[in-house]
Amino acid sequence: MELAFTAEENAFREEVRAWIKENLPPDFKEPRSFEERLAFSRAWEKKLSASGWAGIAWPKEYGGRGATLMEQIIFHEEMARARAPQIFINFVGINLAGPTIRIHGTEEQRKRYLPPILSMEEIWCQGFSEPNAGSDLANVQTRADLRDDHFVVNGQKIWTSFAHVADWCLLLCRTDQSAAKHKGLSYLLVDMKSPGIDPRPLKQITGEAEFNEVFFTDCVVPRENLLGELGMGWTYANTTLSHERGPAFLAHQIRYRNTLLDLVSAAKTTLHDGVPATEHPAYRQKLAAAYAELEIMRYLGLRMVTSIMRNGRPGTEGSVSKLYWSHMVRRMQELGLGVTGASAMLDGEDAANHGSWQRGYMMSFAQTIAAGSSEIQKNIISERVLGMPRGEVWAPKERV
Amino acid sequence: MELAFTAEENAFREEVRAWIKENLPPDFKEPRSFEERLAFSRAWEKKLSASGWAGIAWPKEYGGRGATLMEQIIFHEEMARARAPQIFINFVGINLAGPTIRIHGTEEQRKRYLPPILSMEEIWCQGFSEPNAGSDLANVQTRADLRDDHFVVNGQKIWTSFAHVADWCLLLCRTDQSAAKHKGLSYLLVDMKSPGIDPRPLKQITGEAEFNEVFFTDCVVPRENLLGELGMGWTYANTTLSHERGPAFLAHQIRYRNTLLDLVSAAKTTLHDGVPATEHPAYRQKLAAAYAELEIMRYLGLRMVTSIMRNGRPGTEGSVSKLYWSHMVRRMQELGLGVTGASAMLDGEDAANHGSWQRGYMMSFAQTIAAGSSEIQKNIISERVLGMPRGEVWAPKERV
Amino acid sequence: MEFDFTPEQYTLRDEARRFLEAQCPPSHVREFIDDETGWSRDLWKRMADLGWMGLAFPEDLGGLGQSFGDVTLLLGELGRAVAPVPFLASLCAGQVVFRHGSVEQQRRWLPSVASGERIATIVIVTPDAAVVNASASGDGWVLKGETGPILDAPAADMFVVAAHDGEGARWFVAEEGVRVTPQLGFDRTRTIGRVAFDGAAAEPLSVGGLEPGSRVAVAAVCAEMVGVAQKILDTTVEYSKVREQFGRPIGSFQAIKHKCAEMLTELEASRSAAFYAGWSVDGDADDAALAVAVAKSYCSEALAHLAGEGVQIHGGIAFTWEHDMHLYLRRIKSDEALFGDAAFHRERIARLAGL
Amino acid sequence: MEFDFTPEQYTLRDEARRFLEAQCPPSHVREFIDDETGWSRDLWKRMADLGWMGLAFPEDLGGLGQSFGDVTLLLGELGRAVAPVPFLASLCAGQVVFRHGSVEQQRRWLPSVASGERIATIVIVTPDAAVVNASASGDGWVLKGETGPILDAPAADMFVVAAHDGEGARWFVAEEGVRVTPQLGFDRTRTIGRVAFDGAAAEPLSVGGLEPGSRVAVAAVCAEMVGVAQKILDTTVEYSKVREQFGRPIGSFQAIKHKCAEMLTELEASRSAAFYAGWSVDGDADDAALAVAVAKSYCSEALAHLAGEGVQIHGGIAFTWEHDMHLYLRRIKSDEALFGDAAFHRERIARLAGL
Repeated sequence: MELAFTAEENAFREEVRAWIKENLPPDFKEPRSFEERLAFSRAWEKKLSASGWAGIAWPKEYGGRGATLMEQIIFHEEMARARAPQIFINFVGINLAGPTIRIHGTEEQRKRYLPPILSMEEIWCQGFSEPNAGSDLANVQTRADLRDDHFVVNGQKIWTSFAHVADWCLLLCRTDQSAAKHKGLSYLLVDMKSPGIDPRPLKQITGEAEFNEVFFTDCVVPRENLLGELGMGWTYANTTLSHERGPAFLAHQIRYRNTLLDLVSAAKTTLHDGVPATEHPAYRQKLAAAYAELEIMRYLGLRMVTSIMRNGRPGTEGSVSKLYWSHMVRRMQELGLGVTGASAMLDGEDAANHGSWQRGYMMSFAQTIAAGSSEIQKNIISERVLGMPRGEVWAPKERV
Repeated sequence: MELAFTAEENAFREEVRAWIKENLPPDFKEPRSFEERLAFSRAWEKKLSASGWAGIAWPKEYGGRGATLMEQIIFHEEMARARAPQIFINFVGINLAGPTIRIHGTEEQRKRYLPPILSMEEIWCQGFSEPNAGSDLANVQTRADLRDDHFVVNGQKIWTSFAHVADWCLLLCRTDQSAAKHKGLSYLLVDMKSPGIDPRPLKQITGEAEFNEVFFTDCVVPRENLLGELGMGWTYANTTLSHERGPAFLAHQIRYRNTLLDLVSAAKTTLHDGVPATEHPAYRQKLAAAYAELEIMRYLGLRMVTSIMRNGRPGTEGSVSKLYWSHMVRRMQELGLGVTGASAMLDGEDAANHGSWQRGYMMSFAQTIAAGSSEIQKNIISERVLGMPRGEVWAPKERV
Repeated sequence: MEFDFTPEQYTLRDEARRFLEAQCPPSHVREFIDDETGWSRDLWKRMADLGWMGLAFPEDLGGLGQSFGDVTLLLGELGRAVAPVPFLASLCAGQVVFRHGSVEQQRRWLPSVASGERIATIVIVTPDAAVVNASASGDGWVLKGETGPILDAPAADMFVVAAHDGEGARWFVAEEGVRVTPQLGFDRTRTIGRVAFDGAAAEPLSVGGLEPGSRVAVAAVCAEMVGVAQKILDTTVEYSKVREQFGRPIGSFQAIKHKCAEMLTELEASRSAAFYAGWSVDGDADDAALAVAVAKSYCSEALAHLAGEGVQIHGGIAFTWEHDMHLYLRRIKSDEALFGDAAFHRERIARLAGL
Repeated sequence: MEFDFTPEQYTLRDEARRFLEAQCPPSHVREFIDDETGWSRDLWKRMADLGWMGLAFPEDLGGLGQSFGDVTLLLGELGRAVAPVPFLASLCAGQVVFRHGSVEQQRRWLPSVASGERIATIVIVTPDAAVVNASASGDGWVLKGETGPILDAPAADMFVVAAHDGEGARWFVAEEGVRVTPQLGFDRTRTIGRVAFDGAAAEPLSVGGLEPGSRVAVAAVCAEMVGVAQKILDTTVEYSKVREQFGRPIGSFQAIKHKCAEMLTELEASRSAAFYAGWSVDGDADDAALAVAVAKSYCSEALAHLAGEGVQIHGGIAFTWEHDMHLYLRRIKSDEALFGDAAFHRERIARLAGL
C-alpha cells in the first residue's frame, strides 16, 4: 500500500491548481438557480475547453489530453477542493455521448461528432429513460422505423437534461418491434433542430426544471445517423451507463466533504435545547458518524482506483459503492435539515444557507433512484457478485 | 376512549395482588438455569392450579375460570408487575394443546385430556417444527401411517419445549402422502411414554438446552388418538398458532418494562467516557428512544385489546404487533449489551447482572425467527393487510 | 376500558374524508403552492359551515362540545388532504386559550375562533420555552422580540404567544401591532412567517406556565402527521399495484412488499402513539407530558422514514413537481421540525423518566 | 498510488486460510469453548513454526520484517477461523513495545514475543486511558490497581500495561506478580480475565503516552472483525443457496438477496476502513488517530448488524449451539466492545474533527 503521489503527479496537480487560481473568480459561489448555473457553466466550460481541460480523459488522437487515471483524479480533486463548478452543460457530450461514439461509432461519425463536443460547439443530451422504462430500461418504447434512407421516430423520453439547449441527442430507441425486448434497440444520433421534436421542461421535486420531457412525432433521422450497428443499442447503452460513474468518485467525496463542512458550521451555530447542535447528544454522535461515513467513502474510492489501475475495472468495492454513497448522502442531507432546527420548515432564501439543505435533501432522492435504483443495485449485487439464485425476473439476463 | 377499569375489574385486580403477595416468595428471583426454572415452575404452577389460576381463560365448563378478556389482562399484568414467573412448564398444555383439543377434539377427548392439564397431572409438549419445516410449516414430513386401528409414526421434530418431561405430545404429522402439502396433515395426541420416542436435548445459542429434538421410530399411536378429523391438521394448526399470541401482549410489555428499568439502572452506574451512560450522548438518546418504543408497545396493546373486545380479533395494529415488538426487543437487548461497556465481553456470572444482557440478546433472535420469522410476517402483512399482489410462492394460499 | 374511537367518531372521519376529497383535491391545494401567503379561504368557510373549528370547544363558547379526540381524527384527514388552511395553528391557539384563559378570556376570544371568523396562531418554537419577552406597561403588558418561523402567522389575526414575563414563561394574547413577515415554507401548502413584537399590547392568560397548553399543540401535530403518512402509504401501495416493471407490478416484488409492511408497522405504531397522546391531553392524564414527547419523538422519526420510502418506491415519478408525493413529504418533514424534533422530545423523555 | 495489498500479500492470506481450514476447523475451536482458560497451544506452535508471531517485527528482533499490513490480513484469517489463540493480544502488546520501547527494551522482550515463546497481552480498556497506577519504588516502579476484562490475560506471561505514572498515562511492562482471574468470555473461543497488580514490579517503556501504540490495537481488532464478517457473509450466502423453503432456495427470495447485498456493502465499507486504519498506523500517517476511530466506530456498528442479519437469515439452525454462527456472532459482539465501542470512537472523531 502506498498513498503517495509521484513527482510528475504532484507537478500536474500544481498545474491544475494554478489554472484554477487564474480562472475561477475568487468570490465564486455556486449559482443557485438552474438558469444561472446554465449561464455560468457555458462560459466556464468554454474556458476549460479552450485550455484543454475539457476532455482530459479522452485519448490524444481525438483531441483529448489522454490523462492517466491518477491525473484525472487529481484534476477532479482540485476542482472539487476549490469548490469550482462541476462539468454541467457539456457533461453528456464529454462523459456519455463522446465515449459511446468513440467506442461504437464509425470512423466518419467520430470525425464528425467528437471535435465539436470538445470545443463546446455542440451540446448533447441523452434520450434514455421513458415513463415506462425506469428501472426496466430494456422496456424502451420510443420507436424508430426504418424507411429506405431514414428513420421515423415517435415516442417520449423523460429526465432528459439540457434537451432545450442541446444540439444533438444520443437517442435509445426501438428499431425492431419483433425482437426480444433488449435486442430490438438501436442508438440514433439525432439533430435536435429536426422538425417533430418537442422538449418540454419538467419541473422536479425541488420546484426547479433541470430536466425535460422530450416528445418525438414523426421525426426524421437520416439512416447514416445510426450509431454503429442496428440492434446493438442495448450493448452500447451499457457502455454509456458504465461511463456514467467515472473516476470522479474521489472528487465527489471531496464535494460531499464540502457539504459536511457546511453542515458542521451550521451545527456549531444552531442551538438545540440551548446548546449548539455539535454539543447536543442527538446531533453530536450523528455528525461524527457522518464524518466517519464520508472518510470511508474516500477509502472505498482509493480501493476502486487501485482496482481500475490493476484490472481495468473496479472490484467488489465498486459494485457496492453507489449503494454506499447514495444512502450516505441521503443521511447527511437529512441530518443537515435536522441540524438547522426550525429552519427546516422554510425553503429557498428564507431557509438556512439559502435552502441548500432543503434542496440537497430533495435532490438526494435522485441518488437512490436514478442510474439504477437501490433496489436494482441490490439485485445486481446479490446475483452477480454474491452469485445468489435468480428467483424473480427483474431484468433481462443479458444486461451487463 | 376510556382507559379506566370498572369497580369489578379493580376488585379482581386486588384479588390477584393479594394472592401473589401470599404465594410468591418476597425475595423471589427468576431462576437463571433452565433446570432451576423447571423445578421452580413445577411447584409454582401447581400452586396456581390449586388456586384456580391455571386456566383463567378456559371456559368454566372445562374447569377454567372463564375470565373476561380484561380479567385475563389484569391477571397477567399483575403477575408481570410482581415479576412473578411466567407460565412455563404447563404453557403448552394451557395455551396450545388445551384450546386446540377443546375446539377440535371429540367430547371424549375433551373429557380425557383437559382436566389433567388444568390440574397439572399431565404435561404437554407440541411437535410442530421440523428441520425442513421452519418458515414453511406445511412442509411437515413426519409421517403417521394408518394401519387398522393405529398409526405408525416416523420422523423428527425440533424446537420441542419440555419434550423430556412431557407426558403428551400434540403432534402435527403427515397422514396422507399423496394429498397437497397442507392437506395431508393431521394432529395426533401422542403418549410420550410410548416406545419409539427419543427426545434429545438441543443446546441452543445461549449454551442452555431449553428445547429438544424428538425422534419417532415406528412409534405406535392408537387410532382414537387422532384429534378431530383426518387431514384437518393444517386447519387445526392455525388454531394452535393463533392461541400462541394470546391476550398476554400487555403483560409482555410490563415484563419488557422491567427489562428497561434494569437497563436504566445499569446505565446510571456504568461509566462511558467518564460519565454514566445516561449522560453519554450516544446512550442517552437511545435510552429515551427505547423508553418511547416500549410505551408505544403498550398503546398498541391497548388498541389490540379493544379490537378483540369489539370484533373478536385484533385489527391492523395486531398484524404488525409481532414485527414491532420483536425488533423493539432486539434493539433494547443490544442496547443493554452496549450500555454495560466492556462487560459485554463477558458472559454468565462474570458479566453484569449475571449475564442477563448476553442471554437476553441471544434469546432476542428467537423473537424475530420463531413463530413466523419477520420475513414471513412481512409477507403476510403486505399480502393480507395491504392487499399487494403475490409474486413469489412463499406459502400455500390456504394458510389462514 | 376502550382504547379506540367510537363508530360515530369514525363516521365523522369518513365524512370528513369524503368532504375533503370533493372540496380539497390536489388541484385545489396546488392553487396555493406558488403563493407564500396564499391559503384557501373558500375551504375555510365551508369547514366553518360544518362547525369544524368549534368541534372541540364547549357549546357555551360557540363550539360543538366534542372531545379533543374527535379533532385528532379531523386533523389526520386535513393532513391527508394537505389542506391549505390554518386549522392546526388556530386550533392549537384556541386550545391554549381554553386551557389557560379565565372564563372571561375564553368568552372574549373563543366564540370567534370556534366559528372560524377569527384565525389564531400559536407563537412558540419548542413547547417548553418562551420565545419573546413581556413587560408590564401601564395597566397592561407589552411584548418585545422577534421569533419564527411561526406556522400560519401570515394568516392569523390573533397571536397566542409564549412569552417570558420576568418570572417565567406563560401565555399572552396579542391582537394588534404584530409584525408578520411571510416566509417561503418547505411545506408549500401552508403559510409560515416570522413574527415581531415591538411593544405590541398583550394580555396574559390567567393560568401560568406553558403546559398543558403546549402539549395540546404537540399532540395535534402528531395526529396530523399520521393522516399524511396514511395517505402516503395508501398512495404507495396503490401505485405499486399498477406500476409495472419487468412485466410485473412492482408491488409483487418482495423488496417492495417488505418495505410497505415496514411502513405499515411504523404507521400503526405512530397512530397508537398519536391516539394515546391525544387521549392523554384531552383528560390531562398523569402521563400526558410523557405521552406527547413519546408520540412526537416517534412520529417525527418513523414517519419521516416512511415518507422517504414512499418517494423511493414511486421512483422517478415522485421526483416530479407534478406528482403529489412531494407535498406529503414536505408536510411530514415540516411537521417533524414543528414544536420540537425527535431529538428534542427524546431529551424530554430522558428528563421525565429520570435518566 | 496503490491502495490495496500486493498479489504476494494475498497469496500469504490464501495460504493462511488453507492452513487454518486444515489446522483449525470448527471442531478444533470447539475443543476449547467449554473451558474458560483453554486455548490451542498446538495451533500456536504450528503458527510459530510459520513465523506468524514475528511477521511484523524487524528481522534483527527475530521477526520476518514484514509490514503491519501483512498482519492485518492474517488477523482477518484468524478471525475467520475464530482461532482459539492469543494472537491479537500478543501482537498488540508486542507492537506497543516495538513503538514505545527503547532499543534495549525491544531487544529484551520482542524476540521471544516474535517467536511465540512468550505470550504478551495489552492491559487497556479504551485506547486513551490508563487503567491502573504506577509509582516509583526504589530503583524501579510498581503497579497498583485492578482492571478488566482483559483479552487473553489468562494466557499471557507478559503484561503491557497502560498505567498512570503521576504525570500521565504511559506504557509499563510487568512480568511477575500479576494476579489474573479468568472470566467466562461472551466469545468462548478466547480467554479473558481480570488483572490485578498489588505492587508488581514494572518497567516504563521509554516513549511516553499511550499513542501511537494503542492505535495499533484498535486497527488490529478492526482487521480481525472484517475477517469474521467475511466468514459470516460467505456462510450465509452459501446456506441461502442450499436451504429450501416453499420449494425454492431461500437465496432466491428478494428479501434475502437484498439483505445479503446490504451485508456486502457494510462489509466492503468496513474492509476499506480497516485497510486504511492498518495502513495509517503502519506508517504513522497524519490522520492515523482519526482513521482508527473511523474504522472502529464503523466496523463495530456495521458488522454487529451484519452478524445479526447472518443469524436471522439462517433462522432456527443458527439458534443452536451446534451451529457455528454463534461463534462468529460472539466474536463480533466482543470485538465491538473491545478497545472502545462505536459511541466511544465517535466521540473521539468529534473531538479530532473539532466538533
